[in-house]
Amino acid sequence: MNQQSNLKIFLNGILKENPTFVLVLGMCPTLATTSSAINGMSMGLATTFVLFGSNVVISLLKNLIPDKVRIPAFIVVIATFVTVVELVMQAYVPTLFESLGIFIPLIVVNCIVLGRAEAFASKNSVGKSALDGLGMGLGFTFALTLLGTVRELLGTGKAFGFTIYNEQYGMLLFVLAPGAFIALGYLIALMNKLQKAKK
Amino acid sequence: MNTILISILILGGTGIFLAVLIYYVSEKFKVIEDPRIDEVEAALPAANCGGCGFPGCRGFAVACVEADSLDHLNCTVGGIETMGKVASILGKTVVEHAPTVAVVRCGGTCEHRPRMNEYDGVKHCFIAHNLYSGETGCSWGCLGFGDCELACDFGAIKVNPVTKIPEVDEDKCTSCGACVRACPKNLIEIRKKGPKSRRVYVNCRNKEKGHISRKACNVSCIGCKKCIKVCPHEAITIAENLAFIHDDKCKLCRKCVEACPTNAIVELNFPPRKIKVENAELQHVE
Amino acid sequence: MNNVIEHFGIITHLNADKIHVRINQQSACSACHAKNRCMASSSQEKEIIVDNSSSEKFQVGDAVMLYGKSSTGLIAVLFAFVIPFLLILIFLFLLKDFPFNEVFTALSALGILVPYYVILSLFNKKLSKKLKFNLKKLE
Amino acid sequence: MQSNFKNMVLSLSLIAVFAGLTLASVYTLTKEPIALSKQAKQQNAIREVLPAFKRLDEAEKVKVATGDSLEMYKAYGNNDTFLGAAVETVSHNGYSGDIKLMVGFDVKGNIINYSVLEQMETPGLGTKIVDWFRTETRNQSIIGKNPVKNNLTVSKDGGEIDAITAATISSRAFLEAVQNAYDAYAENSDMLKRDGESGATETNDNKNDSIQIKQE
Amino acid sequence: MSYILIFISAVFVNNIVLSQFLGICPFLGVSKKIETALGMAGAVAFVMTIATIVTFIIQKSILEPLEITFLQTITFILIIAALVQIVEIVLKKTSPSLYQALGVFLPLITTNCAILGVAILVTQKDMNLLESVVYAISTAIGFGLALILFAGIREQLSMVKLPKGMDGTAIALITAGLLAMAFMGFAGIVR
Amino acid sequence: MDKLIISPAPHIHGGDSIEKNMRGVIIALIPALLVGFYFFGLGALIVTLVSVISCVLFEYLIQRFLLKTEPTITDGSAVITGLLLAMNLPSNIPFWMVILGALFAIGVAKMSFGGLGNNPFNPALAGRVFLLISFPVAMTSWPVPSPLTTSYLDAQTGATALSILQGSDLDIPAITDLLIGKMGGSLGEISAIAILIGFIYLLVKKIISWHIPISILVTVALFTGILHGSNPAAFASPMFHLLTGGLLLGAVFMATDYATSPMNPRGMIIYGIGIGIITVVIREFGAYPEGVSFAILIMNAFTPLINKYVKPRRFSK
Amino acid sequence: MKTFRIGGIHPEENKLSAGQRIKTITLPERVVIPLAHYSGRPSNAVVKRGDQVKVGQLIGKADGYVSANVHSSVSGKVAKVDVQLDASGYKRPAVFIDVEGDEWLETIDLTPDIERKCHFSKEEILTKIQSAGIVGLGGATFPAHVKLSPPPGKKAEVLIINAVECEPYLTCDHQLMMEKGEEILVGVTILMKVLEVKKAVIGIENNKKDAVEHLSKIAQSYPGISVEPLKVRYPQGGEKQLIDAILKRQVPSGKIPIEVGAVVMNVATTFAVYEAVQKEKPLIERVMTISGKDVKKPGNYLVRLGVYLSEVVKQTGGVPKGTGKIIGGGPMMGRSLMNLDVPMAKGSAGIVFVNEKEALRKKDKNCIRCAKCVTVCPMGLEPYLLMNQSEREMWIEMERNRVMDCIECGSCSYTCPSNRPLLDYIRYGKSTVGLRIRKRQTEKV
Ligand SMILES: Cc1cc2nc3c(=O)[nH]c(=O)nc-3n(C[C@H](O)[C@H](O)[C@H](O)COP(=O)(O)O)c2cc1C
Ligand SMILES: Cc1cc2nc3c(=O)[nH]c(=O)nc-3n(C[C@H](O)[C@H](O)[C@H](O)COP(=O)(O)O)c2cc1C
Ligand SMILES: Cc1cc2nc3c(=O)[nH]c(=O)nc-3n(C[C@H](O)[C@H](O)[C@H](O)COP(=O)(O)O)c2cc1C
Ligand SMILES: Cc1cc2nc3c(=O)[nH]c(=O)nc-3n(C[C@H](O)[C@H](O)[C@H](O)CO)c2cc1C
Ligand code: SF4
Ligand code: SF4
Ligand code: SF4
Ligand code: SF4
Ligand code: FES
Repeated sequence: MNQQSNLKIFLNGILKENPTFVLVLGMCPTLATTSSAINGMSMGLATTFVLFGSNVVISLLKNLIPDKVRIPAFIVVIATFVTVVELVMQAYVPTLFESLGIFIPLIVVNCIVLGRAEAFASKNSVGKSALDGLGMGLGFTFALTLLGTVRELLGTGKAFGFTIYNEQYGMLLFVLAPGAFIALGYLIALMNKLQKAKK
Repeated sequence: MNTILISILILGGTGIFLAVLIYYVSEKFKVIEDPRIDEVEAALPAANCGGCGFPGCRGFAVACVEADSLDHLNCTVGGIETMGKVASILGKTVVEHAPTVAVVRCGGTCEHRPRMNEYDGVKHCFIAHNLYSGETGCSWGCLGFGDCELACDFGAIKVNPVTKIPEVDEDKCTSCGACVRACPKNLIEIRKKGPKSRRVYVNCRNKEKGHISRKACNVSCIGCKKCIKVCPHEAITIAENLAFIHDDKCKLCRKCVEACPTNAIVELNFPPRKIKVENAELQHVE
Repeated sequence: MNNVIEHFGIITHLNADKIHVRINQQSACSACHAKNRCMASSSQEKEIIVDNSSSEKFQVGDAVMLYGKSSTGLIAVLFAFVIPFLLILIFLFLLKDFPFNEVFTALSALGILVPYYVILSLFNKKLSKKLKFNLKKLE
Repeated sequence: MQSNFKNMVLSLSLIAVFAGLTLASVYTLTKEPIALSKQAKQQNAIREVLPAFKRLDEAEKVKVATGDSLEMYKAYGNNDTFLGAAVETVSHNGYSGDIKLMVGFDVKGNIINYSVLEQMETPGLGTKIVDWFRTETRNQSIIGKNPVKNNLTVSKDGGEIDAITAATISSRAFLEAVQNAYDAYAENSDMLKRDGESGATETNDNKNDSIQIKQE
Repeated sequence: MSYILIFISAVFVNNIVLSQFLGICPFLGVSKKIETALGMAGAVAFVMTIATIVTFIIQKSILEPLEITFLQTITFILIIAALVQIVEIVLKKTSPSLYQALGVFLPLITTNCAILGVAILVTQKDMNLLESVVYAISTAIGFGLALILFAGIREQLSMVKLPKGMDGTAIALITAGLLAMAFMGFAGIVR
Repeated sequence: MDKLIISPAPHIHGGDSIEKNMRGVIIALIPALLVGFYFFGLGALIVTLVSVISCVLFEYLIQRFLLKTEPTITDGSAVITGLLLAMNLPSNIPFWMVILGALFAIGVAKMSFGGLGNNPFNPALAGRVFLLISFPVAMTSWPVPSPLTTSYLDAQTGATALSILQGSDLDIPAITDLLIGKMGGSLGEISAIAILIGFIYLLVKKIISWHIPISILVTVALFTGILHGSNPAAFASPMFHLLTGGLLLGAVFMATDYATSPMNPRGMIIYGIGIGIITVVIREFGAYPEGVSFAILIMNAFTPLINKYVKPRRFSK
Repeated sequence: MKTFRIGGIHPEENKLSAGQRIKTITLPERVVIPLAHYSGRPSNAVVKRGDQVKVGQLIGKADGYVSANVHSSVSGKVAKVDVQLDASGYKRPAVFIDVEGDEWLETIDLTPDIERKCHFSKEEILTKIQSAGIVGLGGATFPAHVKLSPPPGKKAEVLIINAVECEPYLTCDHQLMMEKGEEILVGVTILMKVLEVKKAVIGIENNKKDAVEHLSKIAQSYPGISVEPLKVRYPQGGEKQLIDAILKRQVPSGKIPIEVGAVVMNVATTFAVYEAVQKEKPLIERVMTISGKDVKKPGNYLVRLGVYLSEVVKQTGGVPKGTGKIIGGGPMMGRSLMNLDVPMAKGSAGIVFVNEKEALRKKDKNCIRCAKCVTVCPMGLEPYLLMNQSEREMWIEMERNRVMDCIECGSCSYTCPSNRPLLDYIRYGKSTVGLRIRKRQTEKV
């Protein structure tokens, strides 16, 4: 990853290396929090914040951390940001916080966050790391929102809470656990196909 | 304020504890190994094809680090470029290995070598070979079911659906030798690529006496020795009714090509010659 | 079934009776296709010491395959993890009816691991006989 | 940076200390809003299930037959007239997880309204408890009903309430929670007390603790 | 809740992978070898138990008394990270041959997500110590069950030609979905 | 003489084919289907037709346009999936739900894996469970049997024998009714006799072996026998369990599906025992009145493991 | 009725030539006698171009113990010793002889009398069998003398005569039993003497009721010999299956029958033993079946070795119209021939003509996992799995799944409703795994 244009870094995360569809990272929150579009989007945004923040801080600190304690140091930074998100959400959007439940603290172990810290932020300048974090985060948000929308639409006939068709036609399965797997499976297959078609 | 102090103390304590722990672990669990192995491995193409004669790229990397010189080591996939990188990591020098390429030595296309029966088993060279000699009268020639194609990780060798003979894509071939091992008829040879990819070779493996092989295929080598006579560089030998051109001696003068009565010797990538038309045709086939 | 596990390794040291083989232990996610992007797929190098008893001649730098029965692996898991955690469980159930402070109970449950591992270390010789690996040179 | 002992300890502990500092500050900053929002949620629920009131008693803990301690909030209007009470109740027999409700009763023990605080029922099925039992169609509403006078069980069990279609379990659990709430209320409300001072009550009788709630 | 119910719930009804969505990465990534899956389950059970006990102690004796529960996430994750290392050291010190055999047999244990998840869930659900431990163990068994079933199906699928584009993660997810659907049949056994 | 054909031995083939086997199953399903048509009338007919047509159509469309492979609808497996899906549905279910179920069965459970033989889970059951979870209301209101009725969506609904287990006070139906099929339920599962006729046909034609169905039925009988013996008030009798719900239909036609069941007799018996136990557990202790579908799907997941560890009887040890 | 316990199929029997008396094929102008047409090392030619030979004269000498002598089947002049393409299209050494008259070696007893008494010692008999070049005529063509000398420490208890002929179409053994019953039983007594066993069982499938009756009648006067009718089931003729059917003993994996105290000999081999010992006649001819649905006169013929199959076919009515495939041997185990220009060999039990309609295989489809192949496999293997593993070159797994036990009976391919080429792939795996095992063994030594 030598000299990449800033725009490219940013777009990279959204499209070419989309964390969900292409890299298949952080599956747990992806599956767990996408029972509706709003939930998915909120989770995505929370992760984006953490990604952005930790990427910036880590790239600032990259020269101060000895190699061997790299990972724990990163974890501390990330966990800090996660806790900040946790507290802020608890204070200002308590209902949302409850519906995302345990998955907010679990952002800590989301492979994307640590993975980007390790693979990108610890090697690049602050600006680039910020862009990368933002891009990856938005890519994740995009994926989660999409998955959430699909599941909500198929499951309850709504999108972002707006009724698209009568709820009685909704396939409950898609709001439940199996539907999460299946919907994501097909989205990934679709992305595979699109990617191949492009090539 | 109290909360802040406690938090700092707790987290700071944990931090120190972790640092000490990790220090201890890294000292205790240290694995003594030449770090250059990793570097070399990173420089290799990671094809794990075995073309170098070692099990996987890692094995090759170890061998490179251990060896006194790189003279007998060559990554066929990466070629001189990769070996140069390896050499610079290790502070050794590389000898340039002449680039090689896979060559299929069978010219028995459908038109030159009619099919005499129809194979109805699994379309797999090895399986057919174990059963019998093949669909044509030549028991030495290509079966055309593409075990070589299957074996090639680089998509460099493909059976031409019309001629039913595999063709090698010189640009893709890394001369890893997988196809050589896969072919039950032993038709494929790793041969010097030659300057500008020019090569002259005997396009046949039939060791039958001339009249028999001629009957089976009209571009077979019949062991008539005419090529030996015309070769000014003594590059050709004949054993068991079959000529072989040694690529270390051949100077690509192409005299043998003209001399061969059955067109069993082919030339590749030479500019077209005006006089002999049949040969030009043959080139298309290849 | 008599299944075999294989692990690729490279010889780093050897003497008359021991061979040191370096292996690369991959994380559970290593089969995942995104492994090089994901932190969880970290790998760790380990050194395995095998008896130099085979008739084959080895050299430093040889690529070798470590063979063991997968039952060996399962036995190892049993001794290293399953038995101690059963111990903890039994211990906790025994302490259940005593009105101890929970934190104290928890600490003592962890404490029971100390004698266990001490005992385990006494059986080292026996175990090492049970948990044997063979080496085979590649090609 | 080099990984020697000093460096490692120093950098990691510094980062940790810094993290501690940040977190503690954020915590102090958000402490108030978090507490407020928690309280607001409860207050909203209470307000939803009770008529406009002037003053609310501090929570009284009441043990019911199921072994749970329910919290009851007595409400008073002008002149400290007793208006009724909101009871935070729970059932452990939901389809998945507990169902927590706030149920409001008037002086006579009639149900004024209810609000679902917490539930993990299946979306589209069990989650219908949120509105089902206050919707005035067929026999499904419990509003205005009195657990003593009305048999508040699902019709399948011989009661007079229609269960949610295909979610009988959730419905049963819901009604059980309502019944619990009523029991707690009945146990501890002077108006409804039927047979004297029996029962294990842990009434918090320190009236001074009552807090004033602003009316909208 | 009785311990048996916790067990059944965690293994079948609320299986950690199939309905709680934790530990999906190793679930999707783990090798096709069934024995390895079995070994993983054992190792995860142990680490999960220990982690739950340790975090339980931390929670009850430090975080709660000092009213700094907001440090839960950060302390738990650090503790868990350290724990895995400590287990390794102990094993290597006490029984080098065991340590070796495990190294060859098992992949590294990095189910952070599930282990942290369980530790946090246990405090959220306000379980007591024994309940927490039973829950941790049952969760690990549920994890192992899902892993082993999945390893078997994957091994079988590796023998067939899947449609293009479906292979890899896509089909793994769909299979997991169908598996999760089948497991919904256990719903309601524990109420 | 033209070119001779060369191939490895054997040079002859027994002439068995996928089509033959599938045709056999379809024939074996006819009695149960006819009973369904008789008791549930027009609704049953509509549901069956819609299900079969959409299964076949989806298979065709997916192969033709998505997978771009040669359609194999003529092999009859999609027809069976359609039939079995329909037979597991109440006859008053709206037809669009049937179409969705067929799409799930064929699209998700079968073709995603590459079609016939590759699928790890039984497609028809996957379709049915999908519908059960997605549309629990429609899937659990059963029409009462009224011979040759022409009502479809507005059929009068009642309880199935099994939902009685779950605690209403209706009378337990007579055994004779259970045998001929005069009871509420899915349109294909009601008549024990009709299903048994199909079973015998399949056995005679050697399309299936006895191992799976018999081991399921014996396990259910034993298990419920023990439960019933220990507490007759809380648990129904074995006879009742054997004859009600989809147990027979599942044991004979769905558990025996080639692709998703173990490949040797010992494995089949283990599989059958597993299905039996899970079925009873779900019926007696779970939230669902019927457990066969789930039990079969769950054991489908165990099938690869069974195949791996339970080997056929080898020639000498 | 007895039969083997695992697997098996019942293909259409099509014994069209049953009951056709054995006719003799007249000698052609030239015969080509292959020097290597049995399992074991090829024999070395002991004649050269221009030599005059008589019928029964040794022309190829066994090269070592596991090898067999080859004798001239005609009298005449050796035209050349050269290579000849065998049925698989590869060259094999052979002796080309121009036929001149039909002059037999004087030592051979050509009278039709049956010699019931055997005066020779065990060793003498073995030498005679060995020098007569007798190999198993049941298909494996393994030198008979090797099989008749059990390895040290092993003792045969029972001799089993394989008269099962479970392959469809083939009737040569059946007809031989009907015409040479007495001789065969004498052959059995000779073999019993060699093996020093008291008991011999002749196993015959019950679709040859006449043979069962015929031999049972004769057997009454031979103590220790019994005839066992067997339920018709392919591959009952496989020796492991036959032993299982008759003795209820299963030969362990990778072991030979003597391990369970049995020796299996084919009826035709037994007859050849009789002729070699009692009549001094080496193995120079055998009975073969010419059959097929479109063959006008399916029949059984006595053919000298080395006669081109094309000659045999010419004399028996020619190649039927519309033939798409010619099988040398039976349709389950035989090999398809590229042409008929191959000489008759010791193992040639028949020629079956298949018409174009039935010659081509049907297109294979996905495995539907119906387990029918598992059910029919007589060795208790899982053919579907072996095929999959072979396709993916998973040799270690294949070895673990005992691919080496496969007897290549073809029941699996025959049965598969998806027409999968199971045996094709299993053979591929078996040969590769076999190579690997051998390599390992040589490495160890
Ligand atoms: C996916 C799924 C989720 C369900 N969730 C609930 C639920 O949240 N609450 C409930 O009472 N029943 C739920 N059920 C239905 C129960 O399993 C049970 O069938 C029902 O409560 C009793 O049936 P009835 O209400 O029609 O009498 C669910 C069913 C399915 C298939
Ligand atoms: C190397 C080798 C050694 C054999 N040794 C004996 C032997 O000592 N005794 C014996 O009865 N058969 C022996 N056999 C013959 C086989 O057991 C068997 O009869 C022969 O391969 C043909 O059997 P089939 O046609 O059923 O495959 C031997 C075969 C081989 C390949
Ligand atoms: C699948 C299979 C079928 C066989 N069928 C027969 C048969 O029908 N008749 C027969 O004599 N030998 C048959 N054999 C060969 C026998 O296994 C065995 O080689 C033979 O009976 C030994 O006698 P021989 O050495 O005299 O030939 C068959 C072998 C196999 C593998
Ligand atoms: C005996 C037998 C039973 C079958 N049972 C089912 C079934 O329960 N569900 C189904 O979708 N297809 C069934 N089929 C059809 C077919 O095997 C099925 O669609 C495959 O699972 C698709 O791969 C059956 C076929 C046979 C021969
Ligand atoms: S053509 Fe042959 S030598 Fe060349 S890359 Fe392919 S397999 Fe290797
Ligand atoms: S070159 Fe060899 S491997 Fe390739 S198709 Fe021809 S015979 Fe097969
Ligand atoms: S050919 Fe081999 S695998 Fe197939 S049935 Fe016969 S013994 Fe079994
Ligand atoms: S018989 Fe054919 S379709 Fe059936 S399991 Fe065997 S290989 Fe598969
Ligand atoms: S294991 Fe849960 S996100 Fe990776």
